[in-house]
Formats: sequence, structure tokens, C-alpha cells
Amino acid sequence: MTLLDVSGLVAGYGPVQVLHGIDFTVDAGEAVVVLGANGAGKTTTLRALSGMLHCKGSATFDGQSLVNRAPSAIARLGIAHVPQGRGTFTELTVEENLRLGAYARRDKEVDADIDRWFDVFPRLRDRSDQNAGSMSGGEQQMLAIARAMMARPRLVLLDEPSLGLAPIITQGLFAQLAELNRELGVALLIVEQNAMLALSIASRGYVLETGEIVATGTGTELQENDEVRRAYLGV
Amino acid sequence: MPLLEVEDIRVEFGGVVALDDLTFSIDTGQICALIGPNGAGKTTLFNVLSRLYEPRNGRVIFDGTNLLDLPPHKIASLGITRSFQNLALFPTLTVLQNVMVGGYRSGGAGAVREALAWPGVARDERARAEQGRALLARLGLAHLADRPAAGLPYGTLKRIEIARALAARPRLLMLDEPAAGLTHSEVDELGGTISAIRDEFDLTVLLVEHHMSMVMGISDHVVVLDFGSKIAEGVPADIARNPRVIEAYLGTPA
Amino acid sequence: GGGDRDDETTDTTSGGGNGDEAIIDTSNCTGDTATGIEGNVIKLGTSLPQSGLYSAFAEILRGESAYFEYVNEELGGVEIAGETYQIELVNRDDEYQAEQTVAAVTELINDESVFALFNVVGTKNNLAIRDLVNDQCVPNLFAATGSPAWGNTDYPWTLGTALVPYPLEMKALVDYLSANDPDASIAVLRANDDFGAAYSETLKSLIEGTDLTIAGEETYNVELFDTKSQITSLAATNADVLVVGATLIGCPDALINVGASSWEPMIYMSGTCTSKTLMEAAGDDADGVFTVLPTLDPANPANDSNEAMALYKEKVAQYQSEADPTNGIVAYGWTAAALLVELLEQSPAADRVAVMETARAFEASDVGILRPGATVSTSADDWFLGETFSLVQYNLADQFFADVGDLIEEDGNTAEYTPESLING
Amino acid sequence: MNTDRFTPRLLMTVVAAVLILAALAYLPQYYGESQTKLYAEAIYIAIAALGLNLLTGYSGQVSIGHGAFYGLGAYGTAILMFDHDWNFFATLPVVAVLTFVVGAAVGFPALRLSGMYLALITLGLATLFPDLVTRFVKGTGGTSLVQPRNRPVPPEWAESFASEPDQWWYYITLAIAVVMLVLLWNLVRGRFGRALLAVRDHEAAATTVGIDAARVKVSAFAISALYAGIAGSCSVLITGLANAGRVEVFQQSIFFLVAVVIGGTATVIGPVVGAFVVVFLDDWAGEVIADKPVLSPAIFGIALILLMYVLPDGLVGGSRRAVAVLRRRFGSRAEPIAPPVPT
Amino acid sequence: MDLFLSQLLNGIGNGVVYASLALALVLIFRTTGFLNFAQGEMALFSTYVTWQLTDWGLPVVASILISMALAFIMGVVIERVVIRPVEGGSPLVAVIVTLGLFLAFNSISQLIFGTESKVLPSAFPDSSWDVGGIRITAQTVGLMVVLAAECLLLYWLLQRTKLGLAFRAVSSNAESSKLVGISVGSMLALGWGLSAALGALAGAMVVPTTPALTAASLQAVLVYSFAGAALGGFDSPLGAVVGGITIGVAQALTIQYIDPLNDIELVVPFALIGLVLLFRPSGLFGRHVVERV
Ligand SMILES: Nc1ncnc2c1ncn2[C@@H]1O[C@H](COP(=O)(O)OP(=O)(O)OP(=O)(O)O)[C@@H](O)[C@H]1O
Ligand SMILES: Nc1ncnc2c1ncn2[C@@H]1O[C@H](COP(=O)(O)OP(=O)(O)OP(=O)(O)O)[C@@H](O)[C@H]1O
Ligand SMILES: [Mg+2]
Ligand SMILES: [Mg+2]
Repeated sequence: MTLLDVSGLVAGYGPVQVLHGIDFTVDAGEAVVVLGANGAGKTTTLRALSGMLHCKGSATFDGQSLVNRAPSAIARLGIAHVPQGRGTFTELTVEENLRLGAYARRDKEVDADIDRWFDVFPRLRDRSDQNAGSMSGGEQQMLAIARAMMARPRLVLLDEPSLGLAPIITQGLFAQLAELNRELGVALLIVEQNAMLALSIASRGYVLETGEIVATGTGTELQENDEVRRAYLGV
Repeated sequence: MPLLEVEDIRVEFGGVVALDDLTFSIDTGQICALIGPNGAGKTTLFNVLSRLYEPRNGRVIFDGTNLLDLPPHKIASLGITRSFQNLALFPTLTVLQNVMVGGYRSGGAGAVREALAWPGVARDERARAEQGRALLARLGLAHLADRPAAGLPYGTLKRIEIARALAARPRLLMLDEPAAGLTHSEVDELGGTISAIRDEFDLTVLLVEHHMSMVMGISDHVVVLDFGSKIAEGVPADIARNPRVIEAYLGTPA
Repeated sequence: GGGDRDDETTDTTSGGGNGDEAIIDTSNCTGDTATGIEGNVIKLGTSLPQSGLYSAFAEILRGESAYFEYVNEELGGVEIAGETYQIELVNRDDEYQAEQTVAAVTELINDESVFALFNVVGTKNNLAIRDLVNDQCVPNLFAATGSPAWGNTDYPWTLGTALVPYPLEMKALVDYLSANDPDASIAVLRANDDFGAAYSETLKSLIEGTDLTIAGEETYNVELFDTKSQITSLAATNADVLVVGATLIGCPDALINVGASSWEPMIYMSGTCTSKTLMEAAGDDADGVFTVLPTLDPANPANDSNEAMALYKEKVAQYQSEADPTNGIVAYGWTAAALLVELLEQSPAADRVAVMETARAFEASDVGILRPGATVSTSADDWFLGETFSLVQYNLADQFFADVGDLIEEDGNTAEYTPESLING
Repeated sequence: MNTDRFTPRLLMTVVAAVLILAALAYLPQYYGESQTKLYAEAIYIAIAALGLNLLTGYSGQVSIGHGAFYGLGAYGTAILMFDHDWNFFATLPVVAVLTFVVGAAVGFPALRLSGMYLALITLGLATLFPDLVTRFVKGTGGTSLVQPRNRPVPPEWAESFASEPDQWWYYITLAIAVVMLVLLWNLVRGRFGRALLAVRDHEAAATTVGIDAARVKVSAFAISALYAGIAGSCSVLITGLANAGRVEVFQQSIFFLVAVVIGGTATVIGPVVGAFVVVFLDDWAGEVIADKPVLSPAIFGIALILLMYVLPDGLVGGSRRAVAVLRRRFGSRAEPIAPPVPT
Repeated sequence: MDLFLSQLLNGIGNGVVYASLALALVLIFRTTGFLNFAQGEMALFSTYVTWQLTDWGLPVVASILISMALAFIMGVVIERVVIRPVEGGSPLVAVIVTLGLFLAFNSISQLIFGTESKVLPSAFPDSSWDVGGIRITAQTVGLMVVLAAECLLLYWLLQRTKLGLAFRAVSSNAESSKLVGISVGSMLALGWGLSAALGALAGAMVVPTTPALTAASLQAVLVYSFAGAALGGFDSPLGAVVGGITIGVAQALTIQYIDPLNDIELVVPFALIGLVLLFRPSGLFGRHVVERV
């Protein structure tokens, strides 16, 4: 079943158009990767989907249109976003950041979930009372991911989740994402430069170049595409 | 001969020990990589070297001078500049202006003379602009010179930071995760650029990076931090095999 | 809008007049001294705060307008040397800011071509324009404060109003104390400006040679109106008398603070504080407070039988229905307007110099709601009006000021009691 | 920043400047005294706004207390002229030094503060200054008003265009303003201006390339104080007096800030345009509802709010946007549309 | 000694007045992240409304409550209508807009309610007690009780509730707040509403300590309230109270004991703030935020 259905999406900044009508889908419980060079429009795509940018075209999530819906309403539909630049609430503590992740939830299992993500990123547990703004770059990246997960979303938009993470943490993170995806059926839309790792957990991928999708296919198909190998896999 | 000697540097924040009596040195002309898990204290060390953080104890000797005796704005004159892990550009300035700020120290005429358009002021200004354009061209950014910095792609911004740091004509260039957010091919290209500018500008480079391909590819020497202390040091090939480093930092790729 | 440069007629270069021989030196007045009179209309200008924090003074304008409308409509106008003129009053809002007064007055003189300025409000505001009116030979009539500065003979074109000059208030107090409590100790609360200085400096000079003593003095910031700590400090002196050289909300604030302490001095309060709203604000603590009044108290129902008071209330109700006639500020405006009409009618010619000369040898009684029998006058060596008044005491039960003793007549004496620097500073 | 020597844009700027100057110079020939005065007021407020823009626009430090420096300048000039019979022009360097030094002295502790804490300290300054004046200045009639009588008279050679003193005063103010504008222009276009913007945008990064952020910020504070001081001096020339009430000082401070924001922060010409808008808007607000003067502040306030809606980036930013839109519409040149860049 | 105590008490009496308005400032800062220059004038307007209600014969407490409710609505509407268009833009623009509101509110209050001063009855009894020769008024005690309650309530709201967390999130990072599902617009409107209501309460508490309600009633107080809030730290309710009281006491003691500073006693609070901010740039109780590079 198609969870996210995007077609003809156009978005940009003021007079500058960045996305020139892109189409793609994410099925329920699927993990999809978006590859693309610097400035290709990956971040723009994710921001448009979570309502942070004015956009045209069509994008539906579970049958509901996302176009020009308020970001907070989109979040409440079950879409979480790990933004590029992390979007930390710098003046708040680590724990408060995580609680905010669960803002739209009404259930009583928030504490249990915090614990769960503390297990994934033990550094966060050690620093649960530290001001998030004073954490190291990688620590904040962990926080951003954990915060998004706290919403128990149906779809997570991850914008370069491995940015600034140590290799060992990156490996753990992707293992965890794969598990979430497998066990809980959380759909993932991952923008990632570590293409090898990302494709290893994804079922499909898209390649974005200057605002247009130029290639698509399953993980293995892409891994065999020469263009992709040269630019994104470094082999 | 060491250009920079870090001795017993200790930084604490409340209960957190960010640097735990760290000691190491970098030889002139080296590319020295500083790696370690998140929160190991790499950026903190950069901040100590730029005098943004005050260490509890220790000394930092750069070419015979104790850095810790100087105010932050004197560090650049000594020959140390850097890029930032979290982008630190001047978003309202154009790309060229950003780089020209890097050349602040060259040909400073003083505000009064500038206000009076004293002879020489315009010449200095032109020289700075020319230097800026040359650096941008060197880093493949010439076409962006008159664009405002805000809104450019992440990787481009990182390169502008390098250009700005170079504009101050440093002897030691410190780069904090310059390859973050780049694709594989871009990472390789940047690695090449860094080696090349080291040679062209006679630099010593201190590099923090989580892209192991780049670290292993271009560095002469690697220092590994964990919890603020040095856990290993050596040539890249040795470090890659060091079990402690693998356990704390590298992991075993799936 | 812009006017043409070419109709400039007055010379603006010279210094102040020199008031001894001819009262008014007109040698520099090159302009048309009948400017502002066109046909049977005489145009006057005023500037006062109508917006901002001091806009309560705008009520003066209602009192003035009521009187002028009454004169224009019912008496046919003001008669000057056999001709009758309708009065037109052009007003400007200066927010009580001196530089705005200057701008407003420049405009009134140059663009509106008023005959004279009338009842401009505020000491600083009038000081700021006194060179200007001197230079341009425009009468500035009834400058609306009790500052002693209006006695400065370098400025013959500025005439003070019929408020009691502040120094005379102190004279009345000292006289009263000398008679009733000759060795009283006096505590002084004063505003931190020239206004406060007028009280404290006159008082100090007047008690020289008497057995009265100053027990303490505290200044308060007029722009803050808060006197609590000052009163606490003065209360510690336990003086017999408190002089409140305060204005606006500072007056009731001081009274309330005295009431809240265990100190029970006789209180003398500035004559500027007598408005109904301020007295109401002081509540119970206003009982028995002394002050002076040059006019009848419009809030005192006993005065309603007075003919002038009845006329005042009737006409205000008729012409300015939004105004509250029991508000002393409205009553003040009415009386000032009546004085002006009286002055114009006494003038031998509809001419600036003639009017100003009349102003310098002016005598009037039973004008507006001035006290019956009270005469206000000026002469060559007495530049002050408002020198006839009563010492009064507030009666809380009936909410009005009751006279204490007889009418005080100090005509021509202000300059004598006032330290020279206050007049010519 | 135009590093090239000669561009069509520069030519247009020069032509526009000459035209505007010509219009300003002709003004007092056409208008009467009151109107001339109003323009002169706009011009000296522009001087203060120019300086404040250096602080608020370029250096990012918000001050709502520059009315105090303006007052200091006004009193400096007025007292020297009145008590010591100085020539107006002789007072200017003294005022410049005085306000510069006091500005630096205030700017120094202000270094540690930012945002609203700084705004607050400057508000304190605006509140305190009138009290100090009331306390220490005994001027005309014992009040804090100081009114020099020796304002400069038009010299003979100026007879043809400034026969009236108010015209002469206007021209003096205009000349001072032009000089101050040119000086500031030179200053912000170059290394110093860039350093200010850099410190504002990212202080740590600016420090690491060798900019002494403290020094740069204190300089900005001191220079802006100097500009406000000179504006105050000019106000004495025009109004003939120095005065400082709490309301006045606060209002002046607000006028300067509003002029900066309405005109366009971090642009050279913006504050000048803004000053004219503020002065004439205020004048208009006082007259528009003649029988309800009590409403005039409300009208002024609401007009400000509406202006901010229409021109959130100020008049200069707004007109740049308008030009960009026109260019795109008529596609005359395929020049990339650069977002507002400081000039 | 008695004199000292009396002055101390005067200071506290004034200080609680400053503190009550300072609390409203803190609330708006915590909830929306900026400083509302119109805060005092909005409170003034509400105070006039309270006066009008008492003048129509309503009991004081009821008038205050109604006026607070109206103020809440007014705050929400102002945020929605006036502030919304400039939100997310340059903070300077917002400053100018609140300055515009400041002017508008002052003058509209005068237009509607007239320029004559009004006497606003106090919510507290007019009694006082003599304690060892020092007079303590019910007014001061009542104000302190209300303040303590406000302070606790605010602390609880901001620090202990989900709503409070959302407020803090919005003022820290509006964009991320949206991403976690917080309706930023509603939070801002709510913040304005709450602080307007608190301002209405403050006005109704403060004005009866002065002789009368005029258009200038809150302006002098507001300067001290700003000072108090700065001293305590703009983001701390407790700081606002401590800061306000400190300023009041410093002022009273200066008037009594430092004669050369008479009538320029304002020097003292500002010197105090300068000093404190020099050592603690976020005020006594303010949270210092580290921005990393
Ligand atoms: N705020 C902005 N204003 C103007 N242009 C922008 C802005 N943000 C991005 N752009 C432009 O939009 C294009 C796409 O940017 P986007 O951030 O989506 O790229 P990306 O694929 O995420 O790349 P990366 O994250 O590696 O930088 C780029 O050319 C960029 O310059
Ligand atoms: N101001 C501060 N207050 C408290 N803790 C701090 C502060 N600054 C840094 N830290 C802590 O010090 C440790 C070292 O941080 P640092 O930024 O140097 O890490 P790093 O090695 O650069 O990590 P990364 O690879 O994630 O960038 C981290 O755990 C961080 O949380
Ligand atoms: Mg991106
Ligand atoms: Mg780091």
C-alpha cells in the first residue's frame, strides 16, 4: 500500500525554483533512500513534505494531502522529520528535547520510549540534564534522531542522519533503523551520503539531480548502476 | 620539528571532562588527523586553540609562543585559522565578502583613515578582493563570488569556510569535519584539494573528520581521542588496525 | 503648507527689550503691529499639550473656547477701540515639549499670522518662546504657570497669568505661621526642578529673621510622582509643618504617604494641586490641607449662588458639553479667556504694541470666576498678576476649599519676596 | 560591495544623489520658515539615524537610548554657546569627542550584553539622562532649558541664497549631514563595515580571522554616539534650544530607531529616507484628525505598524524588491536576482 | 534603625509593585521569546477597563477578573491580527510594531476613558498594622501574597506542564516546534493572551498603590519593572520578583542615605544592573545559554 505519494512536486525559495516536479512513492513499512549531490534539492524535498516550504503539485500521506498543510498538522499525521542542521532546542535539556518529540502523543509510554532511545544512544542518557545546545555536534545529531523517533511516527524523513556521527555510531544507527523498519513497520525516507550503508537497509532508492529524479530502482539495481557507483558509492 | 605542541590541556564543563590532560604535537607541514567518537573532545580542542574556551590547565606552544597568553583575535595573526563544525559563515555577506573578511588583518588602515578615504585604503581593498577571488577560484567557487552566502548547499558552504580561513594566510589550518554532507566522489575530491593546498600554501593541517576514507587517504599522522584523552597515535595504517580504536570508534562495518 | 519667503516682514536679529523707560521697546519691531486682525476677526494662537502624558491640560482649551464662544455669540465679540471683533483661537498640540512649542509658535506667527499668543501652557514652554516673541514683537499673553520668571523685565512681550506666583504662596504661608505658630519647624518636599526650587528658595529667604526653621528638605522626581521614601525621611524629622512643593499626582501621593505614616504635620500644598480629581485622589488624607486659590472653587456648591460662577457653569454646559465645569482646569481656562477679553477691551487700539502696553498697566476685578472683590493688576514695576488670593483649607466632608482669613492682597509685592535669581535666571 | 571602479549602478547613484541634493538645496528658497525647520529636523534626525544604523544595523546592537547622546550633544553645544559664548562650529569637535568618549564608556559594559539586555541598559540611559540634566543644568529661568542667543548669522557672501537665519541654519545642517553621510559611507563600505557585519553575523568566526570583536563593537557604539551627538548639536542650531524631558528623550530614541528600521537596516541611505518618513509621518499624524489631537500618537503608531507590514525590510529593501520584480517581469537583463546585500 | 526598617519596607512595597509588572514581562518573554514594549500600555488599558467596571458598580475583585478575561482575549486578538504578520521576520521589525502598539494603546486609552485622572479602588482592605513602630499595610502584604502565588503558578506552568514545555520550545526554536507538532501560532497567541491577563492583574494591583490612574501611571513603573526583570533574568519568574524587590529597596535606601543621589536615584538601580550583568550577563537567576561553535 502506498503511504506517501508524491507527484509533480514543485518547490523553491522565493523566486528560485529548486524542485521541478518530482514523483516518487514510499509504501507503508518501506525504507527508501534518496541520493543526490550537494544542492540537488534533497533537503528541499523533505522540507516541502513536512510543510516547511510552500510547494505546488501533489503529495499525499495515507490519502491526505500534505500540500500547504501546516507543519504541525503534518507532524500530527504521523510524519517525523530529522532536519538537516538538527533543529535542536538548544536552551532545553536533552530530556526535554525528547519529551517534545512525543508532544503529539497522548499515551503513557513516553518514559519507556525515552529509555529505549537512551539505550540506543547511551551518551544521551549520561547527559539527560545537559543543555542540548552545549552538546557536541554528533551528540546533537543523535538527539535529533531520537527526538524524531519519540513521536512514534509512521513515516520518518531523515536528512543525512549520519552527518557528523562516528563510524561506529553510524553503524549502530542504521542497524537500529533497519530494526524499526522491520519490526514496527515504520516507513523511512532517508537522504544519505553514506549510500552504501543506506542502500543496505533500503528496498528502493531515487537519485535526485538539480531538482529532478534521474534514476530509480531497487537497492541492488542502484548499486549496479555505474553512474551511481562512481558518484555515490566510491567504487 | 613540531609546529604545535599541546601539553596537558584540560577542559571541564561542570562535571564533564571534555579534555583530560591531553598532550600531543604536530610537525610542520603535516596533515594531522584528529579522530574519535562523538563527544571525545575534538571540537573542544579546536576551541581551545582558537582561545574560545579557557582550559583549566596546560600549555599550547605554537612556534615558540604560548597561545594561552593571547586573546582570541590575536590567534589569526599568529598564523592559525580554522573552519567550523557547525557552519559559521556570515549569511548576510556575499561569498566574496565572506572570504574578504578572512583577509581582515592584511592592510588594515584604521577606521578613521577609512572614513576619510585616505590614499591607500582603496588599494588595500582591491588587493583583498583580488586575493579573495583568487582563493575562490582555487576552490572552484569563482562563479558564486557575488551570491549571498545564505542558501548555498552545505558542502559549498564548507568550502567557503576553507577559503575564508586561507584568506588570513595561516600556517596552521584547522578543519572541523570539512567533508560532512558530501557525496563519496566529493569527499575524494576535497581530500585531494586539502593535500594540494597544503603544498601550495605551505600549510600544516589539523583535520577532524569522520570520513575514514579521507582520513586514511591524506593524513600523515593520526591522533585518536576518547573521553578527552589520547588513546592512540600513529600513521594511518596502524591506527586502522588498532583494536582500541576499532572498539571505541571505527567499529566493524557490516 | 509652505508659505512664500517674500512676505517675511519682521526682523529677527536683535536681543531683548530694555524695560525701564518706555515699558516696551518697539524700536526693533518692523512688522505690521496689527497682523492677525482681518476684517472683524482677531486671530489668537495657543499651544498646549493635547496628546501624550500631559493631555489632561487640554481641558484648559475647553474653558477658553466656552468663554470665547460665549463672547462671540452672545456679546457680539470683543470691542477694541470702538470696533467689535470675533475671536478666533487657533490651537496647536505641543505635547508639553518645549521644542514642539517653539515649532508650533513659529507656525502660529508665520503661517497663521496670529495677533497674539494666549495662555501657552508650561514654564519651559513659555521660556522657550520668549526670545522669539521678543524678536518678533508678538504679545505672549497669560503664560500659564505661576513661575516668577514672568517678572523678568528683559522680556516685555511675555505676560504671566493670574495664577498665584509660587513665591507668594510661601509668603502667605510664612505670614500665617508667624501669626499662628511662630516657631514652627518646616519640612519641605519639593519637585526636582525650577518649580520646586521656587518654593524652597523663597521659603528659605522668607524665614530669615523669623523663628521659623527648616527641619529637612527632600526632592522627588517630578516624572515619577513617587514620594514615599521622601516622606518617610521627612517624617523622621517630625516637623510641625510640611510644605508640598509638588505638582500633579505628586501632590496626592505626598498626602497619602503622610497619612500612612504616624506623622501629623500641618500641610501646605502647592496651589497647582487644587483640582478636583487630585483632591479626590488624595481621599481622606486631603482633609485640612492648606493652599491658596485665586479663584472661586467651582467644586464648592456654596459658590453656585455667585453670579459669575453661575454664568461659567451655564456657558460651559452650553458650549462645551463634554467638559466638566467642576474641573478646576476648565475653570482656569474660562478665567484666563475672560482676562484676555478684558485686556483687549482696555487696549486703546487693535495693535500689538497697544495691547502689550495695556498689559503692562492693567487692572481688572470680577473677571471670570476670580474672587469677588479681588483685583489683579500690573504696572511699570509690577509685572505679576494673580497677587490677590485667599489662603484656603480643604474640607473633606464637603469636598471643597474653605477660606482661611481674609483676601490676601499682595499687589506689586512678588518681586520683593522672590530671590532675584528666580526672576531673572 | 562594488569593487569595480565604474559601473552603471554607480553612475545612477551619483546622478540620483546630485538630484536629491539639488532638491534639498532649493527647498528653503521655496518653503517658509516652519516648513524649512521641519526639513532641517528630518536632516538632523537623519544624522543620528545614520549613526544608530551603524550600531543597530551593522553591529546588531539595539539601542533605545540614543536620545541621551543626542541630548548630550545638544547640551554640549548649547552650554558652550550660551555660557561661554563659543561659536557654534567650535562646539562641534568638542561634542564629537565628548559623545564619542561617553559612547565608548557605555559601549564597553554593553559588550557583554545582547538583545534585550542591551536594549534595557540603553533604555536606562534614556531614562537617566533627563534626571541628570534636571539636576545639573540650571539654564533659562532655573529650568533645564538652555537657549543660546548667538546662533550663526548668514554671512554676506551667502546673502543671495540665505538671507534669513533659518535658511542659513538649514544649509549648515545639510552640509554637516552630507559630510557625515560620506564619512559613514566610506566607513561601512570597506574593511570596518565588513568586520561589523561579520561580528554581528557570527562573533566567534569573526574572532578567529583576527577581528577584535570587542573593539569593533565599542567603536560602533562610540561612533553612533558621536553621530547622535552631532545631530543634537544641529538641533540647537535649528530649534535654538537644548532640552531633555523623559518623554522627549525617549521619543527621540524611538525616532532614531524607527528611522533605521523603516529606512532599511544596514543600508547607508535607508536611515536618511527613514528619518524623513518619521518626521513627516509624525507631523501628519498631528494634523490628520484635527479635532482629536489626543489620537495623534495612535495614528503615528498605527502608521508605523502598517509600514512594517508593507516594508518589513525597510524602504530600501522594499524598493530593491520592487526593482527585482520589475526586472523579472520585463526581463531586460538576465542578471541573477541578488537578495538584499548591504552596500 | 526604625527609619532604616521603614525605608526597607517602603522599598519592598515599591519593589513588589515593580515585580508584578516584571512577571508579566517574563511571561511574554518565556512564551514568545521577545520583549513587548506595549506590555505596560496594554496593562494600562486593561486597568482603565477595570476602573470602568468598578465605576459601574461591580465589586473590585470581580472587575479585575472580568478585565483579566477581556485582556486575555485582547492579547490573543492582538497576536493574531497585529503581530502575526511580522512573526518570524527580523526582531527589530517586531520591536517597532510593539512600539507602535505602545503609542496606540496609550492614546486610545485616553480617548476612550478621558484624560482626567481616575481613582481605582484597591482589591485589598485599607488597613495596616503597627509592628514595632513600623507600619505594614494590607496593600503590601496582599500584593506579596498575590505575587508569591503568581510566581509559583508561573513556575509550575512553565517548568512542570506540557504546555509550559511547549511554550519554551516555541521561544527556543519555532521551526523545530512545528516539526514536533506544536501549533506555534496558537502557542504565541496563548502566550500573548496570558501575559496580557497577567498585565491586567498587575495594573489592578499596582495602580491603587499610586494616588490615581492616569495615562502615565504605568510608564514610570515599567522602567523599574524592566530593570527588575533584567536584574533577575528575563526568563525567571523568581528572578523577576527578586529583581523587582531589590530595585525597590535600593531606590528607597538611596533616597534616605545617599543625599547626593537624591532625585537621580535611578542611577542606583541601573548601576546595579550594569554590575550584575557584567558578571552574569543573563541576570541573577537567568539561565545562561551556551551557543556552541
Ligand atoms: N534558504 C535558501 N534560499 C535560497 N536558496 C536556497 C535556500 N536553501 C537552499 N537553496 C538552494 O536550493 C538548492 C537545493 O538545496 P538543498 O538544500 O535542497 O540541497 P541538498 O540536496 O539538500 O544538498 P546538501 O544538503 O548537500 O547541501 C541549492 O541550490 C541551494 O542553493
Ligand atoms: N559548554 C559545554 N557545556 C557542557 N558540556 C560541554 C560543553 N561543550 C562541550 N561539552 C561536552 O564536552 C564533550 C566534548 O565535546 P566536543 O564538541 O569537543 O566533541 P567532539 O569530539 O567534537 O564530538 P563530535 O564528533 O560529535 O563533534 C561532549 O560530551 C560535550 O557534550
Ligand atoms: Mg541537504
Ligand atoms: Mg565536534
